[in-house]
Amino acid sequence: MNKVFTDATSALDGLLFDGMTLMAGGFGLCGVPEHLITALKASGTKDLTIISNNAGVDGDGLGVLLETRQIAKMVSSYVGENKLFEKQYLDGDLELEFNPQGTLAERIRAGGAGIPAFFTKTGVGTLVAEGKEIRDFDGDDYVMESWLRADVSIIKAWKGDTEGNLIFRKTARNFNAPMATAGKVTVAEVEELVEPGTLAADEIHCPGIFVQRIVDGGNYRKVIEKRTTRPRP
Amino acid sequence: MNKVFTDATSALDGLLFDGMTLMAGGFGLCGVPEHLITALKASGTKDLTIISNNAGVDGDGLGVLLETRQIAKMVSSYVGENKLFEKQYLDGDLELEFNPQGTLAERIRAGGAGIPAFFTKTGVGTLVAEGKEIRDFDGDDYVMESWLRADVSIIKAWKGDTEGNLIFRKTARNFNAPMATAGKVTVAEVEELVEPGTLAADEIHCPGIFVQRIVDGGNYRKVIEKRTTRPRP
Amino acid sequence: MAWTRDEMAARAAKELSDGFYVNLGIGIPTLVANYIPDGMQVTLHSENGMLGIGPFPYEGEEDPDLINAGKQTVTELPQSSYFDSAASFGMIRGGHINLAILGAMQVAENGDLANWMIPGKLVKGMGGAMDLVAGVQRVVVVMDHNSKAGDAKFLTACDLPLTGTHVVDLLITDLGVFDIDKKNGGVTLIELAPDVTVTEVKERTAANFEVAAGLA
Amino acid sequence: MAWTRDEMAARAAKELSDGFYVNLGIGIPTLVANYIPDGMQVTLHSENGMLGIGPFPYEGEEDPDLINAGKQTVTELPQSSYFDSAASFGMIRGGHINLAILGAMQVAENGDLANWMIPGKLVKGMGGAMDLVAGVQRVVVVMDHNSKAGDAKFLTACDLPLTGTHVVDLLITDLGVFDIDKKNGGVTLIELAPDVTVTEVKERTAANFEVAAGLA
Repeated sequence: MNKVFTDATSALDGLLFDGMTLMAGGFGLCGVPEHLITALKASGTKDLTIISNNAGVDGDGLGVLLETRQIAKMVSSYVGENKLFEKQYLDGDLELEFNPQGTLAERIRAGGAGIPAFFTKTGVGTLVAEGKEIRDFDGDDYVMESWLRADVSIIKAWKGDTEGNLIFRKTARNFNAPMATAGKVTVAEVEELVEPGTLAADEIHCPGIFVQRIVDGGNYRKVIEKRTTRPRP
Repeated sequence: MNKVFTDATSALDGLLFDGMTLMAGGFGLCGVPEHLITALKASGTKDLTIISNNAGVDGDGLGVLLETRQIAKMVSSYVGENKLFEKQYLDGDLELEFNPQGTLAERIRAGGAGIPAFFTKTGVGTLVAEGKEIRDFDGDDYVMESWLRADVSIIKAWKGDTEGNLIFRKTARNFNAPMATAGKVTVAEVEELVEPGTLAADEIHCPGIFVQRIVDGGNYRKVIEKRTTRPRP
Repeated sequence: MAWTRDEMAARAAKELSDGFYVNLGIGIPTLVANYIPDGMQVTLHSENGMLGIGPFPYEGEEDPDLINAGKQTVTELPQSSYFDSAASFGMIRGGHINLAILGAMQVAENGDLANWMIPGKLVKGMGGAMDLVAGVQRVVVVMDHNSKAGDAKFLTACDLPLTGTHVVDLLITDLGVFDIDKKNGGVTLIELAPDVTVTEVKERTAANFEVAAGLA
Repeated sequence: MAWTRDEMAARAAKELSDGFYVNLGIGIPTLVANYIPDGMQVTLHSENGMLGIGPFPYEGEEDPDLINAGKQTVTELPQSSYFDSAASFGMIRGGHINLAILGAMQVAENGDLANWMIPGKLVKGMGGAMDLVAGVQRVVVVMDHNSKAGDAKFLTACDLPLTGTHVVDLLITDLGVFDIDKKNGGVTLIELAPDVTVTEVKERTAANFEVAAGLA
């Protein structure tokens, strides 16, 4: 059972179709699956529903799929960094479903863990709860939210082994780990692909059971969105 | 803000009261908080409701609290290794609530994550679902289960730092990690207590925010319940 | 001649495929690990929080922090990983485990399974069995065809408290193999142990079943 | 004389206690980190998956894998830990964060908060704000008392779409500090910026409030 693919394009081969639902990991531009996004752009697959916390920036991250108008709908919590997104949305070319960030993360986790619905206090009394069931537990109101699952999840990790076991680095873990569990097929790109046994079993963040395909992404650009520094003393 | 206590007895000081609900980590005798259980026994606190996957064995693990009749109720998934448990249960001295193991784990995780209820397929059509709400999602039936929380969680980790950051070892992680999140107060015992910065930030299994008190347990007995081996070749 | 425990385990091993993630129950199902074909990679899952269960340790190398769901000491493999119990059952409930092989007290022709409780006897608990049968992609049961008292265990309906409803896909007993259509109903006897006849199976079975062409 | 942004941040820092786990929003709340008293340990939480946010890195030491929820490059501290976004919001939703300090567009006297959406303008999204106000133990809002156009932002009821209802415990503006009883209702002005009068505050506020003894 070989999970290893030689490049991002072959790693997506046979998985893509118009109108499909994808999850894409990352927070801002941190930990985005940049090579898989490039391959997705090249594939020309369209009418995509993309579940991702953000929509990239102009010309980077998922932003490149806006340029080619491949995205029909975004399910996100914050899309404030993207002018092209703004234009397509205001022109009515792009559908948008906002989720509170924690509700988004939990819906994805629920999709991976076989939980079709759960109750949360987040969003009660706001637009987010409209049309959804509200229920009282122990004197407080909660709103029922449903799971999210995807045809394919594309994620990015730091190190991975050929069995699909993954380790993330620092805050690049973000949505990548839960999204790995919620794709019918999960494709992971990594900065370093190693043999099984190289990663300590106690340090694995995402067990290989969740990863069907893996590719060594090669050179990473790893763009910084907001470079903030302090003066040296 | 000092989280470090010198011994298990002082780590529980002021937290215990008759009739309280405790979570106790471990699976079988693997990863049980042995020093905290000993201190709990010595405290004499009674009418305890204990949420724990198992009830220990005769004379070990939570079994020692059966000897002193401190337990009024167990919430568990499997209690097959304990004759004293059997006797007290059949005599009507002990209440017992069985949960499927995964439902138990998820209820605990939900308690820690602010989810008062969730739906699962586990147990639909069985005794476990009786009296609970059943709901159809996408053509399948699911049962609604509620969160579990505790006055105090007692857990055991391998290494911990003085900030309460924890690392578990191999299958001793089990229920210890989710239970850490679901106690109003969580007390952790560790085999090795280190300074902050010693544990790599990417390798921490349980962030210190979940741990209010920590103690270096000292000598660990770490009893093996079923020693199985194979002949050397 | 009815199948031995090992022969039943060997038959169950034919349900494995390369790359499968599999959970094996206690008893005969555990023996299935001995019959994984050479060159086929199967990763064994343990409910307490491990993927990639290795063989029992050599004497003196037992690690109290490394046990399987049956509480037996085991070992680690290169591909192994550890996780907590909530994550472990997320894998199960979320349908990520390809196959579970379990024992049973009773199986019904609609796929119902009973394997955790006998009323009037002390109940040890269901452990992870209810989660496994509800969540795993395919459930194979391996059990003796009849009880020690000779009673049928494959029934029109279970009379013991259920572990799950409409969950069993395949039943392997010492007499043969039954395919169960748990969604639409219908049971087919698809294999017989050597020298076992359809007539004998019918006599010892309470469930209704068809017989596959070539067996009758 | 109204408080400056830094004076408001310094006032908000008085809500911190030793050992607190705190989430700071973008804008003035971020400045609160500069006013943590010496010797007091406060651990800062970032929604994207970090506890123990350190200061901005030195130039040339920025790490693209290490950012805060505002997407700014930050650094690690000895007590830092990383986790995924689902776990991060488990902390928030589960009530494990002691204090959140946030900005706002509007606050109402019942504790309602609006800070994510202006109808007719492009909406950027609520990010983690709804989760924070619903889940964190105590919510402190820091905002200018009036809009640039001079309109009141502390109201009897918010007219902008809400981020949460009955969520704000304390409101700090450039004019003073209001204690809000979000459970039972009732607002009390408990502090005034230097040379600001109760009369001035009343003129510039739409919400009803009591005035603490000693201020009137």
